[in-house]
Amino acid sequence: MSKQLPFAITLDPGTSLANHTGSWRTLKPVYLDRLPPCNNACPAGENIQGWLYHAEEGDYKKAWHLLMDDNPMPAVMGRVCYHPCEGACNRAAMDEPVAIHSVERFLGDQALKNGWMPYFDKGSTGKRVLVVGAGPSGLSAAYHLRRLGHDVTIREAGPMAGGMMRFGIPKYRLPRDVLDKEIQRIVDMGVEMQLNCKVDNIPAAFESEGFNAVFIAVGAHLAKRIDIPAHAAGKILDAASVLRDMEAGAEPPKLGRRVIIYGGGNTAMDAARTAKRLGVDEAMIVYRRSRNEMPAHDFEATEAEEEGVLIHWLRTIKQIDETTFTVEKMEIDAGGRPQPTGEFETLEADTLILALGQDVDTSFLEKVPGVVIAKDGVVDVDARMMTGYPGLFAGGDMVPSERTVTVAVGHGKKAARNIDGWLKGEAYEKSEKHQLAAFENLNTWYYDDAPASVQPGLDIIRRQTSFDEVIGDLVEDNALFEARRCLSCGNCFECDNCYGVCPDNAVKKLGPGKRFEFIYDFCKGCGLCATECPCGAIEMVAETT
Amino acid sequence: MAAFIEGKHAQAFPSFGSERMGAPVVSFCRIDDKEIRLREPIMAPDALIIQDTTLLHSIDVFQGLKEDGFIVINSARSFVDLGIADYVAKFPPHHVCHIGATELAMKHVNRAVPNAVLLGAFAAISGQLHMDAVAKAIAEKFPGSVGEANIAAAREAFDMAREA
Amino acid sequence: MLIQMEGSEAVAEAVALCRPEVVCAYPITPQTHIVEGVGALVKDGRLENCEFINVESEFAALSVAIGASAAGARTYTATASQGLLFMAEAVYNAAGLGLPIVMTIGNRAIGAPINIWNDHSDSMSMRDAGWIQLYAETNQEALDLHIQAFRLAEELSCPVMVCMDGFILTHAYERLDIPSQQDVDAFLPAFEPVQVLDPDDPYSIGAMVGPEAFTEVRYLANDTQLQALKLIPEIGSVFKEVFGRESGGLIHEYMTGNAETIVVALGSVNGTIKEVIDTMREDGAAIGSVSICSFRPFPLDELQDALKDAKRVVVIEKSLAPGLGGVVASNVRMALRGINLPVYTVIAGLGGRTITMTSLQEVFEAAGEDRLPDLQFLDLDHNAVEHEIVRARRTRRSGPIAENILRQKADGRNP
Amino acid sequence: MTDQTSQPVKFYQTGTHTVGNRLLDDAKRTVQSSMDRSNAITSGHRACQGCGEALGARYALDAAMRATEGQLVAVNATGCLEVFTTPYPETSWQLPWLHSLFGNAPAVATGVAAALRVKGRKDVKVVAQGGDGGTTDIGFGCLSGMFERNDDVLYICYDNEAYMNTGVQRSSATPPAARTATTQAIGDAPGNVFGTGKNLPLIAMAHNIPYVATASVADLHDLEAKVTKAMAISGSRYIHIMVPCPLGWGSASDATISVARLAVESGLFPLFEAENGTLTKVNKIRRLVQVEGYLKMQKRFAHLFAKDGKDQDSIDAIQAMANHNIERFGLIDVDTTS
Repeated sequence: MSKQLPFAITLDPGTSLANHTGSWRTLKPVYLDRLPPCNNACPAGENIQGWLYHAEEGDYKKAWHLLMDDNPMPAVMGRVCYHPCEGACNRAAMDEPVAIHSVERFLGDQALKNGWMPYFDKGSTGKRVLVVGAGPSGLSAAYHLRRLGHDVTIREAGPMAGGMMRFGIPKYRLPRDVLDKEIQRIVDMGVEMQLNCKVDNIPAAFESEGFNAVFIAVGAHLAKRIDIPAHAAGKILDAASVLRDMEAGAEPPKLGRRVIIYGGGNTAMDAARTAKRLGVDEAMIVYRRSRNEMPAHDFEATEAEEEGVLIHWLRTIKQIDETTFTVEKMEIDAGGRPQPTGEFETLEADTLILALGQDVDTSFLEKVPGVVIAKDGVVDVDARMMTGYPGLFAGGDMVPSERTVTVAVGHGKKAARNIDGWLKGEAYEKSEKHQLAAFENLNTWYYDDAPASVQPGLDIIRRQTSFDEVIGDLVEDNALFEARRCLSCGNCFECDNCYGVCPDNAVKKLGPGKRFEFIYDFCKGCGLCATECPCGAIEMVAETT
Repeated sequence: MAAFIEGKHAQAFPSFGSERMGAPVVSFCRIDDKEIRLREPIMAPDALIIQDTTLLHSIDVFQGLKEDGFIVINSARSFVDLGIADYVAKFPPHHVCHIGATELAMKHVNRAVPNAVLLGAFAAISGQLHMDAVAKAIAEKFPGSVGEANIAAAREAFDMAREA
Repeated sequence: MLIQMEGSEAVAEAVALCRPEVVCAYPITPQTHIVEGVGALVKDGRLENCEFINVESEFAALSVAIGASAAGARTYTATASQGLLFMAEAVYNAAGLGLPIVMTIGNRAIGAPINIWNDHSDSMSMRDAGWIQLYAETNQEALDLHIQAFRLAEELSCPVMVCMDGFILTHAYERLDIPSQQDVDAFLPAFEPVQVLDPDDPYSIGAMVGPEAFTEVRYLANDTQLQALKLIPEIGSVFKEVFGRESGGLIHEYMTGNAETIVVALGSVNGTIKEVIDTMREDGAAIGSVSICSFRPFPLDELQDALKDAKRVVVIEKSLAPGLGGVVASNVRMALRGINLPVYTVIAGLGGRTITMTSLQEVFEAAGEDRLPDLQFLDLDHNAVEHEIVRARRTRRSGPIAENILRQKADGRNP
Repeated sequence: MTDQTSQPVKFYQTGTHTVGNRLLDDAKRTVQSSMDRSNAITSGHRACQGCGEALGARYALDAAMRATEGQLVAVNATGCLEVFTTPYPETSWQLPWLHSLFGNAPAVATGVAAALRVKGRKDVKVVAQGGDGGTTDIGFGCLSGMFERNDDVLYICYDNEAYMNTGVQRSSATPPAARTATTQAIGDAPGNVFGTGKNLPLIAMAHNIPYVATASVADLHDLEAKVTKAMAISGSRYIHIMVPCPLGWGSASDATISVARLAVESGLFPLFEAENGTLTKVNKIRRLVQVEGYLKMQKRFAHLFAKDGKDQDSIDAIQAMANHNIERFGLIDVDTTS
């Protein structure tokens, strides 16, 4: 107090800081990170909200590196993943989900364009791991194991790496140069890739070759067959082979003028669209259920139809006579199963392509002690993804799970972490999941309404007649726009709302990237910060008395 | 002010009121050679200046006036016409005068402001003030042409009153 | 410089010589000529560097003054009567905040009945607001007190009211000595506020003070007044050094040596009282008078010294504390605590009632013979009040007293 | 790497609704988001939990401090803001601050401004502030005088629609049907009367002063923009800020901003600007809501939703007030394509 100032009526500035109003509080705000629904839904365990956060700032490199912590092939993933993340996205309740896959693809392409390499320690732990199969799961496992410092060898029975990414997914969905580059980047990290190298003897890999662990991910390549009465069958092919021949065959398969594809999964869609591109006049899909029940993603059916594929819903093929196919109309019963109606019609086609699913070839595991084959032909693994044979891990399509590239990549990561733990003689402890950030946790007032940016599509004619990529690139502006549509559910994105709305100035701003902290000396516990937090990253908890 | 200019003490004050323009008012003035401490209104004046003859018949304007006092009345009419010839006769002859001050003011100043004119007449009959002091006071109070016109009017009144 | 001038105008000149920086004006008779005068001086450029603000009420006038003073400006305003009451809240506030505002009161009665003429009811109502109250006996003193008031206010960080009788002084033309700017500048240093609103040194003025410190704040307000008791005579003597005349101080004594009867009064009535005393002294009466210049702080000791040897005290005062009697008289009795002297209260001059030498002489003579009641109303029309008292007792709906008395008095004149 | 300052992409994640936006250029962020905001009212003040006035006053004064580079003096009417910030021996103010009386803040501010002018401190600006009681009722005369003289003061009214400091009594800013301590929710016409109202911003406009605006704690960007604009103008300026009072309104302490938002989004509290007496800008309603949602958040209107029957007439009458505002100020674009 300046001595000459009038007593009591005149006070020095800011002296109320001596009055700690925090004692008024019965509820206390705490910052927390909730699990964003996209992250929760990602089979590869990506921290989507996390990398979008960096992408929002235009720091694509940082975003890509964070993405690479979980997924070694963003450019591929952005193209082929069926993005369950977007199905879970809270933004859907406001307008449309964030087009996460587009941004992921953009980031992946940026990395390829600029030659970014993931961070990893080039040193070695001295442990050697054999990865059997160069599909998404195997490549993912190899990548993660290499980052963990282990020496990795991949043995692939086929002539090219990529597995189903190459042999099951058409070029128009995944250009091969993109695939090749992302695989090459893994190889460039020091992973040894041995092609045309089939592994028959697992125990020998441990015992005679000295591998410390083995991860098998050979996929499911045996096409399922079905018996159809045929007087004189025409040409019958399986979809997996057709798609494989597109890659590895000497020339494209000959399909004739009219083709029926039998099945309702994504492979059926791929086969039909491939057939269309190969020049058939008519590509027809016959599927025994309706659109609602089909396993294919809706957009695949939509794009197929846009390209001229004719889909016969609720039909089963009852008989084949040369080029005449007798089909029976079906209807869906109360239990959701197709039931015959006794009504028939006929279709004309030169070729039938079966797209009824694939089985795993487990023959090479039959003599490995402890390995158990489940009744649907897949390999049993424990929570660590280890088979009954110590040190032998398995993943991808050959273990029980959904068969997608993303799931496979996730298996690779999970297996790699568990293998690492196993090699170190300690169990890998998965960090506990945060509570889910639900839509109700958000204060959506603060977000602007904006539609999903639509990826520029190639025009429909080009799509039909070439294998150019169907979905165009996002230009940077669009990618940024899309990234910024992210609500950052459950995770502070430093919007300063808590800092701003506190009537008691009881929030300390720590600076860019450092978030905030509460000054509990002054916080009266009104809860404004929590209510006005757009993303639900503040929770009010009762004070203990 | 004229008295002040002559080095005397003077005290002038109105009979205070919330009067509007044109309403009858009374003002007082004391002139002395020493400081004037007294603050009571003047109840027994030595001199009386009547600005408006209509008051002659509504109130006793002459109340308290000393027997050898002075009277100046703003009127061109004679004391007889005014009906106060008998009363005025009681005073020494040179102590009373009537003068058409408003008319004089109209002539010189072109406004019905008889005050300066009456002051000129008062100076003439009372001998209390010199006309030069009156003129100087008027000039100070009303600088410029207004003052000059008033001074001319007062001088004419002074001359008229002295001759009367 | 000697000049014949109206009191209000002279005060305006004096205020202007003090170089006020903010002056707020709101019209109320009889102070209006003062702010008109200051306004004209600002307008014609004679008073430079001054903001003259026409406000919408007395409450606003003093409020503007509060803001201006708190921001470090030498600030002046003037008011009277109802205006003072309308700003009452701000009057206390200015003192509470320790803001050295100088305000002229052109003393006037308070209604109802509405009355624009002089008495001291207005300033007396604010006697305990924490302001210093100085009462001018003459226009010369009024003029001088304003110059002293700024110095006093600013030295003590306490507002000062200079009270001058409405009309009697404000509207009287008299010979006055207007000091030179040079002398006033020499006497009155530049305003150095103890607290000022300044972004470079920001503090909060006007905090809420609870029971834990309010008594102390009030004690200090009283202490300021006690300091003023010392400072007022000091400033008066410095003033005499610079300007060569006695003005201000706590009290003025007149013929009190060997006086048996001493008359005490505030303001311009002291002039008439002195004339009466001269007359009575000529007749051999042992009478003198004391004019109180500083009513707040009240000069208890000085007054006691002046009065203690008399046989009686007559307080002539222009304010009434209904139910008690005299305001000034009560304070005078306080000065005489422990001394057994009769103090007669004579209420005089209410609402502009003429105080004549004759009436004063009558009461002084009666006092000299100790024939005065404790409380007397000078020149009271006993018939009128008694008539009204009787009538009011008789009739429930007796109507407004003021109008009744006027009617009754008119009837009395023209029966 | 792109240059963030020059890229044209809109900020759809948060728009400009949040306090801060790390993606925005520093100069375009709110004052409140900055680490070096002045905190004109600092911590330790004794406002209730969730006090809208504490928030609104800091918003406004921090913005004014930024606009004047700290060369600011504040004058405060008696009221909650004054009481909770300056109980001896502590003050929360960090700028020169003066409190005189309940009804004289505009006049005191006039005096401060006059003193600063005469002292040659043209760089120092004056803000006067008061609650709705101090502004629309007891201080109204002084305020009108200040306007009429066009004194160089920004007057800010923090309107919480009643005398909260003294225990929630009705003021001329109290809305119809609202329960206060002096308009009890009893009898045939519970709560405040349906009077003709007293719209001080419009009254201020009638003085033709250079700048009049309304603002809300629910829209910080708008509030700061208005204060900043006001500080760049000389003469009398008036900003009327709605600041919900959890105590007086019976709203949850964490609902201060959301209830203020509903007042705006329902049309009950239109946000606009006027210059020299002419309406120049109106904030369009972003997501129109009915008044019922707003009323329901507040216990002062609870009697309108009593168990034994809803007072639909009163609700309709209040809705009509909102509709009138919407029409009068054009709060909704006829063509709402976005």
